[in-house]
Amino acid sequence: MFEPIRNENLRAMKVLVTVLPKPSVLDPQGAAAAEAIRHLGLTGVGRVRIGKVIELELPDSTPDSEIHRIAKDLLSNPVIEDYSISK
Amino acid sequence: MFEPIRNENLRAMKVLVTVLPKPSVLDPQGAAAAEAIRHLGLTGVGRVRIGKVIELELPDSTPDSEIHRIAKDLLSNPVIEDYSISK
Amino acid sequence: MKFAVIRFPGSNCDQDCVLAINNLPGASADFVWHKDTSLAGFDGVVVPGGFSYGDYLRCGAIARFSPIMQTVKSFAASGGTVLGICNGFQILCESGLLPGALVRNKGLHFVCKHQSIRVESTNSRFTRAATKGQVLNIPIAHGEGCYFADDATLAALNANDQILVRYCDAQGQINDASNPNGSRENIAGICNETRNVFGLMPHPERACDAALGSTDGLVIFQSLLKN
Amino acid sequence: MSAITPEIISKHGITPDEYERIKSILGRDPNLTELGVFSVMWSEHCSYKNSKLELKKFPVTGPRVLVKAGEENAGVIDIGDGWAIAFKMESHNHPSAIEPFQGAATGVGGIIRDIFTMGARPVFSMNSLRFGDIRGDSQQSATNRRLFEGVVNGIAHYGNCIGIPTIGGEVYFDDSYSGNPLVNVFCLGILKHEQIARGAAKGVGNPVFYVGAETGRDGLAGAAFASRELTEESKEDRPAVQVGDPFREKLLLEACLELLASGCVAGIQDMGAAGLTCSTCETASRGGTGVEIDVNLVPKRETGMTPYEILLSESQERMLVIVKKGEEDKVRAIFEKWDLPYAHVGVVNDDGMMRVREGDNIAVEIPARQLADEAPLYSREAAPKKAPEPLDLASVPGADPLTALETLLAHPSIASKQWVWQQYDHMVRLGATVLPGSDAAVFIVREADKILAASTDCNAIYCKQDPREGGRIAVAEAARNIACTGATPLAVTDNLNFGNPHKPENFLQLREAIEGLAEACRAFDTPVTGGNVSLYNESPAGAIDPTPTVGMVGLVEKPEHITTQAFKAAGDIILLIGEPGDELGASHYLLAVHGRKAGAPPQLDYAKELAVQNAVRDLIRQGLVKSAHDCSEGGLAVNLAESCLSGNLGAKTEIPGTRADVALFNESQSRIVITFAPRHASEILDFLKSRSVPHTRLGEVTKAPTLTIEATGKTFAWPLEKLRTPFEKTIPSLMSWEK
Ligand SMILES: Nc1ncnc2c1ncn2[C@@H]1O[C@H](COP(=O)(O)OP(=O)(O)O)[C@@H](O)[C@H]1O
Ligand SMILES: [Mg+2]
Repeated sequence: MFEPIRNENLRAMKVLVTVLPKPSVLDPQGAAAAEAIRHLGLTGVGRVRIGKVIELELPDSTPDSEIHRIAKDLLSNPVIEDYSISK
Repeated sequence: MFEPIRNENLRAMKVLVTVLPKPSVLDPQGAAAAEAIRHLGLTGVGRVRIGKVIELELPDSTPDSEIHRIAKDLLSNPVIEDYSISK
Repeated sequence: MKFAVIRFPGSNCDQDCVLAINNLPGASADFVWHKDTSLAGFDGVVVPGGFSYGDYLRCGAIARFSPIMQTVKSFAASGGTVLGICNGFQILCESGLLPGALVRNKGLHFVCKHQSIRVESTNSRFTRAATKGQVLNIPIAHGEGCYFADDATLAALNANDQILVRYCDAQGQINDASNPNGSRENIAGICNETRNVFGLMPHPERACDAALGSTDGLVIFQSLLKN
Repeated sequence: MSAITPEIISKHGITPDEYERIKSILGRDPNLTELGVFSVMWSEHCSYKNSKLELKKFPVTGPRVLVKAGEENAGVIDIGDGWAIAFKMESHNHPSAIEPFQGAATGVGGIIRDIFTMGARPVFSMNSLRFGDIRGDSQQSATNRRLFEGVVNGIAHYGNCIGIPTIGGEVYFDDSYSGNPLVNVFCLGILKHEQIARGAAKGVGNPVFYVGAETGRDGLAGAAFASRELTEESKEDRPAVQVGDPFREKLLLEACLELLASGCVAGIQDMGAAGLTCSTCETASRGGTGVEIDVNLVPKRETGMTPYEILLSESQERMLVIVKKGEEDKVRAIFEKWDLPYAHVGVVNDDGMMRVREGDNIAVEIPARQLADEAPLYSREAAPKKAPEPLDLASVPGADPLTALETLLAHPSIASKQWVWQQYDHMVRLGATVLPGSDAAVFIVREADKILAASTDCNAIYCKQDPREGGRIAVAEAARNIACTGATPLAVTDNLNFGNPHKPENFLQLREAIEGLAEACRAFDTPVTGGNVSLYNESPAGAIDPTPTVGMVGLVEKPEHITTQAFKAAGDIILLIGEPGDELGASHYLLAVHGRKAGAPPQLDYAKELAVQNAVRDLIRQGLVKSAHDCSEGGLAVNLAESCLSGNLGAKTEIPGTRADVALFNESQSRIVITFAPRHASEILDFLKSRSVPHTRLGEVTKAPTLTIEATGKTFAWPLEKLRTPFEKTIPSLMSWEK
């Protein structure tokens, strides 16, 4: 019911959707992380941005267009975020 | 303050640290997302895990060992999360 | 006037809204479950605060797909009154009923406190009982209340007089020091172009009883009840 | 199945004697799963084997007690008009040391479940926290800051999301907690008398349901983990870390309350420490029945889990529900409405056994009562008592009061905790009428139309110097805080945080503190309704200071009685109720200004304390008092500074005494400062005289924003801004990443 039972005949793939804040959006978490990294003694750190990554197990047959639909409608908010997909 | 000034003479690279909950650790966000994805009509979705991604601008010369140190000590909690690094 | 207070899984200011509204003469409120699809018999909708679906993924991202939200959209499209408070504001933005988005507070922490906001426009059914420039003391309680919209959207919001309330200090000054979360232009709440949908981060329902330190939230509900 | 070797037995924390006992209960050797089951049920965390004999010293009865300590998940107290409250405190110290955010979050989740398991709707939470010093650049203080930040975030995350306001608490910083923070969380719920739910498996033949999150391998045997010292290797105890899901718990809470209201439930029990094991054998033991379940039917998050893993898992947000036979469909409908996983996993039977099947195989068969209630009990060796060395005042150089007050206000333990409570949603549910930052929190419980006051207290320096006196004072101070709001104390929950009980000096502290608490609870007529014991709080540096935290709840009769600490109006008279005092031992002044934890703590006199508290409460009820503030850490000077700052008004005062630092900063007990309008002066003074309550007029509230204190003929003055900065900015600036 909750962990969907996947049909074991279908081959599954892992898809990674990476969602990062748009450059124009304030990213205080990224700024705080940059500061903390400097505190840990790593010099020369430039901009740090923090986003989300969503790892999906999907049937091999899932069309790319469907993955884009989900990434755009649900996993990211185009007003503030950009996403990219990797398999 | 927020946007550190980088030394423009140093070449910079982008490093992506991906932090995901360990497989045995409960991931309520992932479970909720999986449910929502199914609602959106994408069938056959297996496990979904949600983590964070940290995009770092670092000097080209930063040794890998340093990146690992930061990823382990600061960006992730090894007790519940695994990280991976890609450039 | 009868209000529907939508209950999503994870809503937690739903009861507070019902209590506050039922205490107003001439108003009443009832819960509507997120799996329902009808708003028949209601004159207005409140999308309350809380953590719908745990705020997982993004605040409001999952709630927007709830069955009731389709009905709320058509209710709004036909001119119905929709008020989104806190998480409700986030849901309205995610649903596209209001422009922009709410992101992590600049200070990174959840902030719960009394906050002054200034009424920027009384040209709405939500603020018509107030006076322009009036400073209201209304609590905020959010971790992701930093309002963001791109420059073009902001310009349009200003041009159309859609910014109904801004964060300010007790004297009504609007500046960085009086901005609790980093919102662009200190925006605390906006309405849509047709002025029947209003979302705000502060909680007017928490400012309707003197025992809680402020009754300034009443003016928003009184605006709605005023003919 | 592999044979049970002595190594396996000792890895389970079972002693050879205990193993013999297990064999005699079973009449055979246990299998590995059964050994695991015994090990968690007989861990300190679940069985209280090292503390139970001491806990029996607490007063647990009273006219208002509806459910006694130990009977159920939480005690229940009558508050009148058919309403009752259930409240309790619980620790999550060790999990928070390993993963502060999740450790604290799941602590909150656990205590909330304890409350709604009783049939009560949770209405507010509090927390009592201890960390090592957060000042300075050392690695250790950086770690302490990370723990502090993570714990507060975790509490905020869980409490805010589930929508239960966190309205109060306390935070202290002391190096004895470095590496071993204390995270004690409190929750209170409201219910009607007839709604009290029982954690008993009643009714042979009744089906047993599992509801809530799927079981995973997380938190395997956390109860056993909480019953050991923290070591470097503990960091490797990875499975012990659980992740909380407040969203799930919110659904579970609403579903369970709906379920209990439906009348379909014969018994209900949360799965906290020791998960499925504890909930099955405890419900069977309480019901005088047996419970049989099949682990194959349990909803699981992972594949290939063994019965051992399923039984010992401490996955969060799960409940066991004993359903009245025939009502299964109604129950299913409620779980489905709330989108919760559930399964019919077993049945109540009459043979007194906890029996666990894995399909056709029997994995566990143990007499439930012996497992749940007959754990071995130990009275450990206590070191001989020795009285604390009294403080030699001559050894304390008199510091400049001007800088000393600023130093005290800048001590993280005294400085404002706004940074903490502003992260907690304390306003949801429309009840917080006295917000955090005053003495006790005051909360309007809307559904019952009742007003409650609540406070958590423990001064661990006192307890370190003299655990008995420290225990007494913890109760007295909680009662005093409650009295200052205008409320009458009702009852107490406690959380006993101590070191390893096998060390005689630690066991002595435990025993002494319990006896002190027990005595004071009798004196204030506040029975103990339940609590928690957390032992083995040690880090490589040694045991923590003994910290027996008290959570007290009181009742405010009428809204107009609610009183806060803030000064209200210029011209009001400032009056000290109680004696000026002169005890400097174990004070924060000694610690913050002289770097010493020394001397005997102040001595509490119950008669004086009660006279002061009763007088203040009675004056408040006569409508004569504008502000009331109890004197604690930092003495009168800190007390006056706090009332000035929260009211944004000055004060012009004079404090009697022969040595300025003693006069300003002593921590003698039984003192409350009140203010009132000058026109009530004679009425108030006459009243105090008639009661023979000592009092001293200190001065008056001023519009000018300066605190002025005259002592020993000298005048000390602080513009409020000089006090506000250390008080309000210390913690935010220590915790800011923008350095
Ligand atoms: N310090 C204490 N004082 C009084 N009662 C206590 C104390 N510690 C534990 N108890 C009681 O012992 C019983 C068992 O508690 P506990 O094991 O903490 O419950 P849970 O299983 O919910 O953790 C409870 O009724 C609790 O209130
Ligand atoms: Mg319990």
